[in-house]
Amino acid sequence: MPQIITEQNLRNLIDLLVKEAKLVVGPKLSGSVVLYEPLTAGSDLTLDALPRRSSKELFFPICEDILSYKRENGAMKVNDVDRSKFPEAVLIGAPPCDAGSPAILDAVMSWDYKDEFYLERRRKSTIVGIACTKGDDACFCRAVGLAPDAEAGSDLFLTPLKDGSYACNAVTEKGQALVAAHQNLFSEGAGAEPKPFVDQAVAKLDLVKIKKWLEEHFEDPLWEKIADICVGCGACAFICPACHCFDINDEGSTDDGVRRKHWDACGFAKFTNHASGHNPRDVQNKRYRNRIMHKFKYYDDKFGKTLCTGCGRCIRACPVGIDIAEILETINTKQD
Amino acid sequence: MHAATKQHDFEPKIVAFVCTWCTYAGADLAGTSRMQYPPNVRVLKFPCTGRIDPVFILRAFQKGADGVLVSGCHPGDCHYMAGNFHARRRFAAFRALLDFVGVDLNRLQFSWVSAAEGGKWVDVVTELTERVRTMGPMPEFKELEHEEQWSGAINTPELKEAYDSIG
Amino acid sequence: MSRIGVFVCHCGENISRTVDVEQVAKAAGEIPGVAFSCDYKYMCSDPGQTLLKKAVAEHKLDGVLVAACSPRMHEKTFRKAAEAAGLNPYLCEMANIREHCSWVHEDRDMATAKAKDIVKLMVERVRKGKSLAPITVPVTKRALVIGGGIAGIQAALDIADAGHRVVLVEREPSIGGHMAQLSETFPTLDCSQCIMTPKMVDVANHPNITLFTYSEIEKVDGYIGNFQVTVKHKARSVDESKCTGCGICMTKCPKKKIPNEFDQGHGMRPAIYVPFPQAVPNTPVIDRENCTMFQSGKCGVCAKVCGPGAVDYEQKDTFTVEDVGAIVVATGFKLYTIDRKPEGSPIQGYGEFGYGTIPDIIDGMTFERLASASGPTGGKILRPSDGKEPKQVVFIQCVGSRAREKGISYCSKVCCMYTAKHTMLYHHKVHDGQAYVFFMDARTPGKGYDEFWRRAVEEEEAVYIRGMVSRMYQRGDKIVVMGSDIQVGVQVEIEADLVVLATAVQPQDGADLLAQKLGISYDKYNFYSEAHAKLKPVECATAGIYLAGACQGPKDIPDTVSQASAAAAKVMTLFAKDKLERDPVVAKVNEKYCVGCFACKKVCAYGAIEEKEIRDRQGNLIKKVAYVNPGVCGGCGTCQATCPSKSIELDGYTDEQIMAMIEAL
Amino acid sequence: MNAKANKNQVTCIEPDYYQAITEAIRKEAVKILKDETVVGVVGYLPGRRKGTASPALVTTVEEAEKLIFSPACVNNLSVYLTKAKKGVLKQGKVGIVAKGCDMRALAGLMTESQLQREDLFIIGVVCPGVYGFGVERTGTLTEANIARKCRECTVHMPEGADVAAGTHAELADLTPEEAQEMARIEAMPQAERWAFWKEHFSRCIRCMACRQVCPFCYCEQCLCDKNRPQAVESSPRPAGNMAWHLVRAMHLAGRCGGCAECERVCPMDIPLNLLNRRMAQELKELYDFEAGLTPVDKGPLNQYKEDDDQSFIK
Repeated sequence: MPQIITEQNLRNLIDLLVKEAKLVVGPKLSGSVVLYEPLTAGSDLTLDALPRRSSKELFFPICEDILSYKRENGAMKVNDVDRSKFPEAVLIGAPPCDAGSPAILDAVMSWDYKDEFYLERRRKSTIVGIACTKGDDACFCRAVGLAPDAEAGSDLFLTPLKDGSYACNAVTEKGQALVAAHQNLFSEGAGAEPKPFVDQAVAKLDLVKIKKWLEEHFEDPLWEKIADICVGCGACAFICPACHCFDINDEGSTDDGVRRKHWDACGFAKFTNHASGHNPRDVQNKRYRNRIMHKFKYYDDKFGKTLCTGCGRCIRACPVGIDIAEILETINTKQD
Repeated sequence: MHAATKQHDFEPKIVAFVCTWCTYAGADLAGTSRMQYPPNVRVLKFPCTGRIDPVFILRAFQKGADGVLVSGCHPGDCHYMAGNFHARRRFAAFRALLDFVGVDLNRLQFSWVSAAEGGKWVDVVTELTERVRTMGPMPEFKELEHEEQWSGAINTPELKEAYDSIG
Repeated sequence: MSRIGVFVCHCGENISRTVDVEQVAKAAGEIPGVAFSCDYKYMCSDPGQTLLKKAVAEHKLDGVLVAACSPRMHEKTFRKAAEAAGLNPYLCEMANIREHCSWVHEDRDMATAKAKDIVKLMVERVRKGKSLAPITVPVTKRALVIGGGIAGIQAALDIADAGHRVVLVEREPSIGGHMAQLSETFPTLDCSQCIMTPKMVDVANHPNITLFTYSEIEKVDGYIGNFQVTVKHKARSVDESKCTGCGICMTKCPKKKIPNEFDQGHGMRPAIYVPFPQAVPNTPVIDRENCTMFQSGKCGVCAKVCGPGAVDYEQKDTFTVEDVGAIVVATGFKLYTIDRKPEGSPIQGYGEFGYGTIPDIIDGMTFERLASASGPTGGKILRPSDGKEPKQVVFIQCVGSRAREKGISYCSKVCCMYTAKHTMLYHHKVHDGQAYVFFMDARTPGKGYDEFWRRAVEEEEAVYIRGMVSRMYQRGDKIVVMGSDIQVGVQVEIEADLVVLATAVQPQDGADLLAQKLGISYDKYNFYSEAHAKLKPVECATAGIYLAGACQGPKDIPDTVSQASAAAAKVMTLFAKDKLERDPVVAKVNEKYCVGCFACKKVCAYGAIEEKEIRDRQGNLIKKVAYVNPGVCGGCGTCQATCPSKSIELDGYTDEQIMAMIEAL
Repeated sequence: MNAKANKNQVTCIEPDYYQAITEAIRKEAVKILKDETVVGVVGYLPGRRKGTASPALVTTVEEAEKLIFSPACVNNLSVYLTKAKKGVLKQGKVGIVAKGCDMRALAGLMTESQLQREDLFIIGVVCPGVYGFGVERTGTLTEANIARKCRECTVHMPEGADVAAGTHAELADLTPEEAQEMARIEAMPQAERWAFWKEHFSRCIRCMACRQVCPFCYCEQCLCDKNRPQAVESSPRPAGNMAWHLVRAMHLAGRCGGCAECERVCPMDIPLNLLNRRMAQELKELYDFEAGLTPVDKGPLNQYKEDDDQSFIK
């Protein structure tokens, strides 16, 4: 029997979680844009627009300190950040294209090197996903194998119903625990009919075929044709739910400073710049090629997953109108 | 009789970017003339005000300056002919920018102090120091230094404390 | 990790009275990167310096900071000591804890705290400092002097006498300039030509001087010690190597009635001529615009009569490139023309004075020619219109000068004196004549000058009227001069036979164009600007170029000669060494990152920045970048503050040093 | 409300106008490619999504016939001549489609020795305006969907271009929203202004889109990418963000042509053009400098006058 939660109770749930001193993060109007930000009350929750940035930053902050250092009496004193103090968090109101990203990223973050910063935050968070009834011509989650009602990554999954309430499915134990702890806010019942989903402009892609083409076309005129206009900013990567590259920088002086980890993007010219001055990805189309290769080939090679959720953010934000869905469609229709 | 040294609650940090030919020499003259002024100022010597990049001023505020003084040769007296003229335009523009983003320009003083104007050096430094003293510490840039984007913030009180103990 | 030594000086009690030097030294020792610190009574003393040298060796120091007095006092001392200890002198700095701390603060705690901070900042500066090597620039010991008036002649002779080669370039056919035109000179009334022409001959005969007359500067490249100057030799139409100066061509030339410029148009000369009999060189030129041969192709008399066959109608302008190490600019002045507004000039004319329309209103230089024994009248004062001896002569001072409403606000400096001289010359030659002078002030600073002026007034009977002339017009054969006597407060009207205007001294025509070629600056009147009004009055801001004479501002002969000798002395100083050594605080370009926007070039006051092409091995142009000529760079660093990508950096004041200091605040 | 709605319907630019420009651009592009005046033309091609367009370098006649101009042609294409497509200029003359605001950038780049006029064939567009961000991208341009910068455009006519496509057409009497916003910010108490910008800058993620689309950010090594010394922290924290945006505004002062691309591309909606505009306004007031359509000898911060204002200096 599915659980039902009314919109009001959903907001009440947030209020309660905040009172429990949990970090509750959800879509919130921040200035003129909707962003995932800490909610201070249920009333902050804004579900009518896809946030500009993805929810990955809950696990993979834009910028975080790793350690600090100071030279004292000739010896360098290093202090690691105590990760055990990371807060318990609940991500609430993330559509499948955001909620699904940890399910993809967990693989790389716990591979040969375990990124304890990411993993500790992951362990301490519960994801409340929500089926997506919005969408525009940039959306293409179905094309990459996801769907507006995909539950991957969510601990608890909400489906908006026509009467404004939500059908809830506790996907994982964390989700069950969240419901169990606040059982009074949920009711049992069939509920109303679900809200319909929006049609998407991009047809389902044959990701196997695309990967095969990529394998065989590291060198191809297509790259120059589609990617020479890329101006090399990091907008696509930074707002992407799946991009996870970061840089580490020491800030301060050689004697006193902080080591910080922050987002990086393969579109930047300096991304692969070697200390020698040599840059293997010396022109922009090579950098853009890497973006596509990483998402649809390399990541699949290593982890059997596609590094894209089809949220369409990069399409909407690209300063020069590069459309990843269009590129995938082009590759999809190639014969050789 | 020495005047009793005044004790203040707040000792502002004043940074002065000066050219070596005029203002630095003017400050030397204040010294050789045994004039007295508040000890809050820290002088950084440049060949010419033309060398002073607005970034330095920004950086000084970020690193804790409560007031910044930029001082060089009077127009026409530049040892390098025109460095101060270029600096004058650069800083006129930079002031407008700082004002537009909400920085109180009372914390940023520009002056021409020649090698003969030890007295003017004392006046300029004293006035800026006392003005900034009444204004109190400059919070804006210092606060920014400690702020994080929410996702990178370690915002539980215990952790904050733990973190501060590191700092 | 650096190993810096910090030496804190007590300066007797000058520092230690207010600053706890022991504490400062102790705190310095705790700064990361400081390997040694101590305090000492007198760091600048011999034992102090020895202490420093010993510490460098014992503690293997790679940088030194002396916390003591102002670096303006002892930086050189300690850098020398550091160098003696084997360190690069630029890795030695001073923290000023005396002038900037102990002497200006009374509170011991606060002064000590400040001293510690100053030391901390300066340690960062030393730590991020780089070894710098002095820059040497080779010097071509050959000078160029532009202008062959008394200034240029004096400078050329002085330099040549010192044993250096000199190229003297004069645009007229003869050297001599304005001084050769003068009759007698104040305040001694000695004959100008008598003292001038021997010097001209000296120039011609000097083994170290190459004289180019009838020549102009076409182009100037290079920089101090290494200029390449292209000189244009205008076609003289007479082969200088063949001409013996016999003068037969001039006597036989059928075209003889051309107004002679040297006599201000009041004497006549032929189409092939030397400007005046004592001209140097004594080689004629053909004035092609007035020569029948050039205008109609028929004549050729001069060629026929010339024994050595020196006349060459086919001669063309030629160019030579002269390598010189220093340039003296001595282009002199011209007199203000008052009857019309010079084209494009903000300076207004004096149409109301009738100069140019009334023939008997002349300027001071014309009067000089009338009074000169070699002039068109043979030294008799005769007026131009009818050759009569004028019995009433009105002299008007400050015509153009000090007349802000006319566009010139400066004083021409020589007019008061030469007008007094004119009245005397007139009185000596026309005993029954009366001279009147309209003047605003009489400015007579100079040895014997005021005495001279008083003599004109008191002994030579010149009537001085303080006031301005408002209008002049012809009435019969008289010129009515209407003016006011402000001392008495009445209007004055004088019927004059001749009026002499002391018109303003202005830079020569084309002074601005020459300045642009040389890369030197000039004021709004086109007078050349000296590097410093008081302390560098003969240097230009552009290194290696010096000024002499009236091109820098109105001057009389003694001042001009002084300045010329001073400029020559500057050139000799430069030539005293084979190589120029200079402070290595100069800008350098990071060619990898320079994108060639040339903002640096636009703000460089020294013209030290050039455009340099970067090519690949095949010779294809990759990009253009900025290049700083270290011989020319003044070291102000304005370029670096201007460069958006910081691809240009001033050694000794690098961003890394400054940022580290700010970080240490 | 009604009156405003009506006004929007009255003052609008119909797709026909853009179609005419499109035809003119295609004709010209084909011509200069055919007669080999240029090696390529930088213009716009339609995007997959309705009401979008993308920059493109076309080198063949077939491609040139697909070029378009529509209100979706928002990009300032001059950025390609200093960055990604810099190499093309080495092969020969390049054609470029330029709106008035883009032409100011071209002029500025010529001032800064980055471009030579003779290397360019400028197809100027008599541009009535382009779409703003996050608006409805229908065929018609109205007050409701026009970009903020276009409301106060003074360079509808691309004077100095080799050819001009289009006739004079512009939306009349638009509310100068940016000027109003400027006035609002300037009227704020100082602390409020600080809060305003702090909030905006804190949101910055340092994706550098503002830098990358700017025609004037052509440095090969950006000051803020340098770490020895680190003048601007590279980490996307509020401190470094503030420093970055101030440095950016300062570096563009006296150079910015006002295309407002930085603001358009900012994924965090930071009103960056206000900073550029403030600097432009100051330089106009102090030194009577305005970015124009023709190159100048020196920008306002690369020159001086002896009698420049110094009322702020003691």
